Amino acid sequence: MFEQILDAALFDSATRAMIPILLAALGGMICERAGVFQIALEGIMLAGAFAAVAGSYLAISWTLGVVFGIAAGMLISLALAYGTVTRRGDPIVLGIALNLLAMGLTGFLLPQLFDVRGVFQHPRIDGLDRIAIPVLSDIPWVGPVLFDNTILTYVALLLVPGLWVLLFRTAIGLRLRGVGERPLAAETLGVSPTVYKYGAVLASGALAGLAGAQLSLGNVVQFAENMSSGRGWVAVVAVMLGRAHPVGVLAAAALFALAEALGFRFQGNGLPVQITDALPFVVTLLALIIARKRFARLLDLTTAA
Amino acid sequence: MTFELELRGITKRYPGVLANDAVDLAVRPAEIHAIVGENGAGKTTLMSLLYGLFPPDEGDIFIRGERVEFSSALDAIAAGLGMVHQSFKLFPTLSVAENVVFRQEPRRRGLIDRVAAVARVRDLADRYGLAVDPEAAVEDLPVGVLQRVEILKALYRDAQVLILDEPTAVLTPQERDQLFEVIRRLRDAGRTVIFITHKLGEVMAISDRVTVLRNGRAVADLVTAETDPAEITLHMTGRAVDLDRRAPEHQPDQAVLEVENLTVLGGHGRAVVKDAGFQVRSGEIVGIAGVAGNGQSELIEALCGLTEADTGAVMLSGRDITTADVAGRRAAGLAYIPEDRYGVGTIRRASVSENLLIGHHREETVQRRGWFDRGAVARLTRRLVEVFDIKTGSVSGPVSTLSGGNLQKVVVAREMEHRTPLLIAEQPTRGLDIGAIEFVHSQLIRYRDQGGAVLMVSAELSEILALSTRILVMFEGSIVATLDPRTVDEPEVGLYMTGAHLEAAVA
Amino acid sequence: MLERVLNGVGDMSRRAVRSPVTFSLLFAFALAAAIVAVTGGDPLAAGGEMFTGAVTGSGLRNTLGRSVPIIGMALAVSIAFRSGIINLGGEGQMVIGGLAGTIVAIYVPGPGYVIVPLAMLAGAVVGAVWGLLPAYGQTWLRLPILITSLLLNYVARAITGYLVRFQLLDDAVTLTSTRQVPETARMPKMPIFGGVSLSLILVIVLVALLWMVYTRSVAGYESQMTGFNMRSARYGGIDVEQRTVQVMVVAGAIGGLIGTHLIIGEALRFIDGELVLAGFAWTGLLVSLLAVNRPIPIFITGMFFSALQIGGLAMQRNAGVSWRLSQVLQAVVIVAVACRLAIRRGERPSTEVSDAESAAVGEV
Amino acid sequence: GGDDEEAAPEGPSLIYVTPNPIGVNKFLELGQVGTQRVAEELGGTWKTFESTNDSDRRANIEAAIDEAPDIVVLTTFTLVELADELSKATPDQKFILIDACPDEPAANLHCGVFREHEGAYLLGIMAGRLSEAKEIGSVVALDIPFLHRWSDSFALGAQSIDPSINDTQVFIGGDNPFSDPARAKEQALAVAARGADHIFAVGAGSNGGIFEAAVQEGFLSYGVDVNQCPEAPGHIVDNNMKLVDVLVEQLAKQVLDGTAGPVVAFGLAEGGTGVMALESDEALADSQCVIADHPDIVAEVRDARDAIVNGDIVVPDPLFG
Ligand SMILES: Nc1ncnc2c1ncn2[C@@H]1O[C@H](COP(=O)(O)OP(=O)(O)OP(=O)(O)O)[C@@H](O)[C@H]1O
Ligand SMILES: Nc1ncnc2c1ncn2[C@@H]1O[C@H](COP(=O)(O)OP(=O)(O)OP(=O)(O)O)[C@@H](O)[C@H]1O
Ligand SMILES: [Mg+2]
Ligand SMILES: [Mg+2]
Repeated sequence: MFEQILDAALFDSATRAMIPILLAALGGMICERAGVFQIALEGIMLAGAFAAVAGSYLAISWTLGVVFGIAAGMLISLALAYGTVTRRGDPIVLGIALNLLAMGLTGFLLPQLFDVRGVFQHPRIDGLDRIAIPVLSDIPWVGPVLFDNTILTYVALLLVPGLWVLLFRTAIGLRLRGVGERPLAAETLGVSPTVYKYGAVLASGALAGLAGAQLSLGNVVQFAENMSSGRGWVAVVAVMLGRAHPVGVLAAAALFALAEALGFRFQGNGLPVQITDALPFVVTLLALIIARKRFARLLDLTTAA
Repeated sequence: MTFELELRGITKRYPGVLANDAVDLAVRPAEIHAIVGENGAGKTTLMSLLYGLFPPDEGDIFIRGERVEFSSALDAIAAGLGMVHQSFKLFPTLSVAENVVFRQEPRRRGLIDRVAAVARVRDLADRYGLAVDPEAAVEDLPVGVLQRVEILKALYRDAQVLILDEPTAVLTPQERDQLFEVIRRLRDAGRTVIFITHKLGEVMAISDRVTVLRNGRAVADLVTAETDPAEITLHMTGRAVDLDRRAPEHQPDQAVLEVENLTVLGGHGRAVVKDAGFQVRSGEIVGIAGVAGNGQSELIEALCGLTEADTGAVMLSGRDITTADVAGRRAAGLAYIPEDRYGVGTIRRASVSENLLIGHHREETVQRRGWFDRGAVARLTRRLVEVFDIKTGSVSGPVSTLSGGNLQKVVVAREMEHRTPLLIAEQPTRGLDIGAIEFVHSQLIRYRDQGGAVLMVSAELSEILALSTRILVMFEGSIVATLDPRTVDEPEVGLYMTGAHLEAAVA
Repeated sequence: MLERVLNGVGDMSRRAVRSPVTFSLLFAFALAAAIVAVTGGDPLAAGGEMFTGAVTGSGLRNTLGRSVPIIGMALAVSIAFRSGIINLGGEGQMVIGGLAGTIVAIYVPGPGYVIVPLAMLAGAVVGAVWGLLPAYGQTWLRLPILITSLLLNYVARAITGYLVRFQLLDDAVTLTSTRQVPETARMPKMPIFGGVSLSLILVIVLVALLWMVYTRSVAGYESQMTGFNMRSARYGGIDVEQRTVQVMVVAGAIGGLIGTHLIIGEALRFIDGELVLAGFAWTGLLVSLLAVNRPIPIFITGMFFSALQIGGLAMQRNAGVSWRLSQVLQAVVIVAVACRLAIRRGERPSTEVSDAESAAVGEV
Repeated sequence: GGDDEEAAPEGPSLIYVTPNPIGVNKFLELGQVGTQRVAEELGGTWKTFESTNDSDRRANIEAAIDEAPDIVVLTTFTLVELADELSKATPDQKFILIDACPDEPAANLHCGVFREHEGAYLLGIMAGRLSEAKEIGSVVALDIPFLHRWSDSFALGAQSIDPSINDTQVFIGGDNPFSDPARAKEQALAVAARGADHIFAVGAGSNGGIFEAAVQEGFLSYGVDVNQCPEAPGHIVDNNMKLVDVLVEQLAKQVLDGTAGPVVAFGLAEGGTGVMALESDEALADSQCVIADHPDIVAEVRDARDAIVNGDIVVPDPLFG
């Protein structure tokens, strides 16, 4: 039974499930560090997925698709940034409303632009190719799982150390964290919280847009209504579980994705779908309980409504 | 002559308040310039305008003779100003060095050069005698050190003019003396210091000149050497105030609060209060003196039920309240004026009346079976506002618009109204002006004279000496001395506070 | 110019015109009209259909009917939000409470006047228990309710799905569904506007009750103070933990009530996954936030959103404009209100320091 | 949308009400096609009221009844309760309900149901012949009895060829089972990783993901409702087709004539369900389906169809079996 469950394809599947979540969660992490509560990831991802497919279809090029995905993500996050930073609106209200907006707009535009309902699949849509990295991809087990993937997979994985350096070793990162912790203190030193918060929210939009592009051009090559299907919410949880640390976020996303991929496998072995569906969420809850000592600060953040 | 800094006709209006009214201020190079005034006189506002935090409605600012217009603090920093705010503007989770170099980080290959940052901060600290560990996380540091970090921040930015807003409010005499040392050293190095305070003794001790604000206007510009506290007070208040009042004799009665072997563990598992034991009797004020960060706050929080004690027993009026929660302790007869009136004592987003109700809201007089008697609530708040002369537009308006002094009155009024056997007062007059201090002191004494027991924590040694029947000194979590205020003076208490008696004993 | 025109009007109407809500509505409708026009539709016709579809004939009944879950879920969420608890678990509480109520309605025999209240009670109790889990998670384990309540939604869905699939399945039908609620155990309809569920009265009673509680009770005061500043509340002798638990129990109970109503009053069968489709928990959440957690504004806003949704359907039916546009419209209204956009230019929201900020910076 | 403006007033009027957005389901789209065809053939008018959730459905059906068209066309089981209740409440309004029927339908309610399991069984025969691994599977949107008509019957057909064939069924689930191609793709890959080389895609809007998995892993797949072979030529063997449009059309005309009975069942015999292999040779050749390359299996499938039609083979209905 176990050889049927634990094989390279499982980790392959987990990696694919992880990447969109990871990309979006890294975006959420940047926002969290800048002191903006980002729960529009679900909607941004959906808009990114839609725009990526649209762009790829129009230009028959995944590059443009990815650019479109990023642009759409940034556009929505611009609304979030304006609302929360400039107008000091409630980020929770805005986030949920923008999720709704993305759902409505993509659903509205799909038939308007492509004359199809529900699902848009077309040979013109240029998907992200798998790029096998020479040598590395030949490593048994790890190679095919990690080093034979789409470009956005590599981007996501490289962003983990990249964002770590950015946050903890560069001036920008120091200022960003400062802004997130004490905006007034940063302001008195001439670091504009507005600029940094805008930057963080836009960056999260770009990343969640990329997450959408990976979903609709990488994981599959098509768009389906509401295809983000809760992955953005999972990313929100991953930011918290990973305590807004790049490595923590990676671990949280990986844990969730692995539990999901395992769930698919267990289903094949006869476990009811109702149980395997809940598996990743239960595993996340358990992880929260195990790691609970670390959440005292988080609790303060999330209960100051 | 060219002034280092000159303000002309500065006016700033808030809705309904003229915070600064055509204020002129001239500060000479390499002088220590004190600014004094009652609460709400407009000191903080004036400094904020000077520092570019917001623009004045009218008036001009000149630096070394040149007219400047600051659109942000950044411009002020670039013009050589540095400000240590009344409430510190530090990043708790960042290190001292990171706080200091923030936005002017030394870099190497695009990354922050952390070694250089630490080295520079250490260098600077050594030069001006500011003892700090550049690598410590700010959230772990006591206030006195935080202030040094703030000063380092300004110096790191090469501030020619350093503005200190009520810097001594949180310091012990020793720390204050160290600060004065630093300030003099800065002046001798050619820098200018603007120093806001409510304490005239400090004005006399450190400043070269003093400007007095009253109701938003600059009413006097004096040379310190040519004036005296009485004159300054007259300018500030328009009347004479007698501060030098000793507590009248009074005979304490039986014990109200009994604390035995109380130990409190801090976040890191270290004991922050060690084996504390003492009594407070009715009709007495027990003052706790200590350098901030030596366990006074933790002791008080444990007594009030805000944190849990690890071991020990607490009795209130003969009842064991060791395991009771806040509500239980309040019901057993305790009222508490907390040190942090913004974060704990009041609720910013609630109205004045809602704030006055905190802790009274379950009393039979204002509610019945969970439903408020709205008339009774209104009567209660109206009475408190009147008796304590709280200056507020409307009791249903937000409490956040009150000045610091009036905010403190809300807390004092509310807690005294409980008429409990025990009143715990933590830093009851911090940051208040002379008039307000006088008022709070008289209230504490009235409370005592009516047979109440008062446990008071204060960083203000003069206050402790003036009011206390007995003084407990805390050092590193332990009560190291019980002193009689009639037989000690400030320097002596200060010695105990810094643990010097221990060193003496060893030697 | 605008100023002079406005000066003629009374102060009340001037304020109404300048209010961010008015502007947000105008803005959202204008945007929607522009979208309709750009995509080749007739904005006026679409708007007309939307309006008449929401307030006439069966549309009015449906607007009133749908307002029940929207307002109900908004009230549930308002209770939590007022105390500073971000409860995103309304959906789970609704679903699992709804199934409990359904089970009682289907399997407990008895006359309607006993079974209907009993089913509602069962829904409320189980919803409350589901609300308790994240509450205890926060008070015992220090896990933020925000995350746990969200995650528990999925667990609730899985549990109900499993029960319906393997325990309660009606094998006479082709979906994963329970049996139909027997005629006697259904929520009665009132003979007004062609049959509006009795639950509307329940919701109105809840609005009145919560208004009383919020404005004049000790519990309401304590919750609000806790929501404003937890540290001060604790200092004032309020048992914040106990309040958290109570609040989540009440919020969960209302969620369970609404879930039960949706089955025994509307769908009549618990079909796996159907209860979450309409997103009432989310709509309710937005309504509550827009209404700043106050019961009477919640009632009005809830009715409005219900009308928007029902009117959106009519617009799609009769003007050929996708219902998706009504979704866009709702979202834009909320975004605009959340941004507090107002007609008066240059007006900025206050830059008051938040409690958290002042508490943390404080006067250390 | 409709075209009531230009329609001749004497033709019939029809309103088609769906329980879900049409997009996610080809089946719902076919219902609309059928409705439209009837209206246009007879010079009448038609409209579609698209619902998204439970409470929209009632609003839409009631709005349809308010307009009093000649026929209200409803689809899927989801609407069976409402159809029952509202047809009894408005005896003058005629209804068609596709895919389900209440126990005792009112006289004004006419049902049309399919025997989808028959077509799925034929697909199973193809898989039984073609599978080399002797491992097959289905990726199904939801674990609901209705969809087991597809998956269970597919397995049964394959096992009728070789009883040793092993079957795995997985369900897409999640937030959005009918429209989550990414999740469906992973599920299909998980089944393929177990060794399955023939996987039935019963995921409606999620099917695209399963076909992508087929292309990527090289297994063969099967589509539903319409000919989906062109979505992944060379990787889709055949489809379990459901001629909803034909059923709606026939039933509507009968209702208008007054000849409709309470229930019509559409299976292989009536030509209401089927697979591409049963189509004309030209249509099959153009279908881009893999089965077109296997004339021997096509012949076998056609024989099986005949056997089912004349009762030699009885395909049990997983719903009521
Ligand atoms: N942001 C503001 N909005 C409205 N009024 C304000 C604001 N800031 C200050 N004020 C008012 O302006 C006046 C001057 O306040 P300011 O803080 O400058 O006084 P201060 O001299 O620093 O007093 P303190 O001794 O209490 O620190 C006060 O009446 C105060 O209430
Ligand atoms: N949003 C506001 N609206 C009105 N007044 C405000 C506001 N924020 C602050 N103030 C007033 O501005 C002044 C400066 O605020 P700050 O927090 O420094 O208190 P403070 O008066 O200096 O306190 P203290 O007297 O304890 O030193 C206070 O008088 C305060 O009441
Ligand atoms: Mg001040
Ligand atoms: Mg002050």
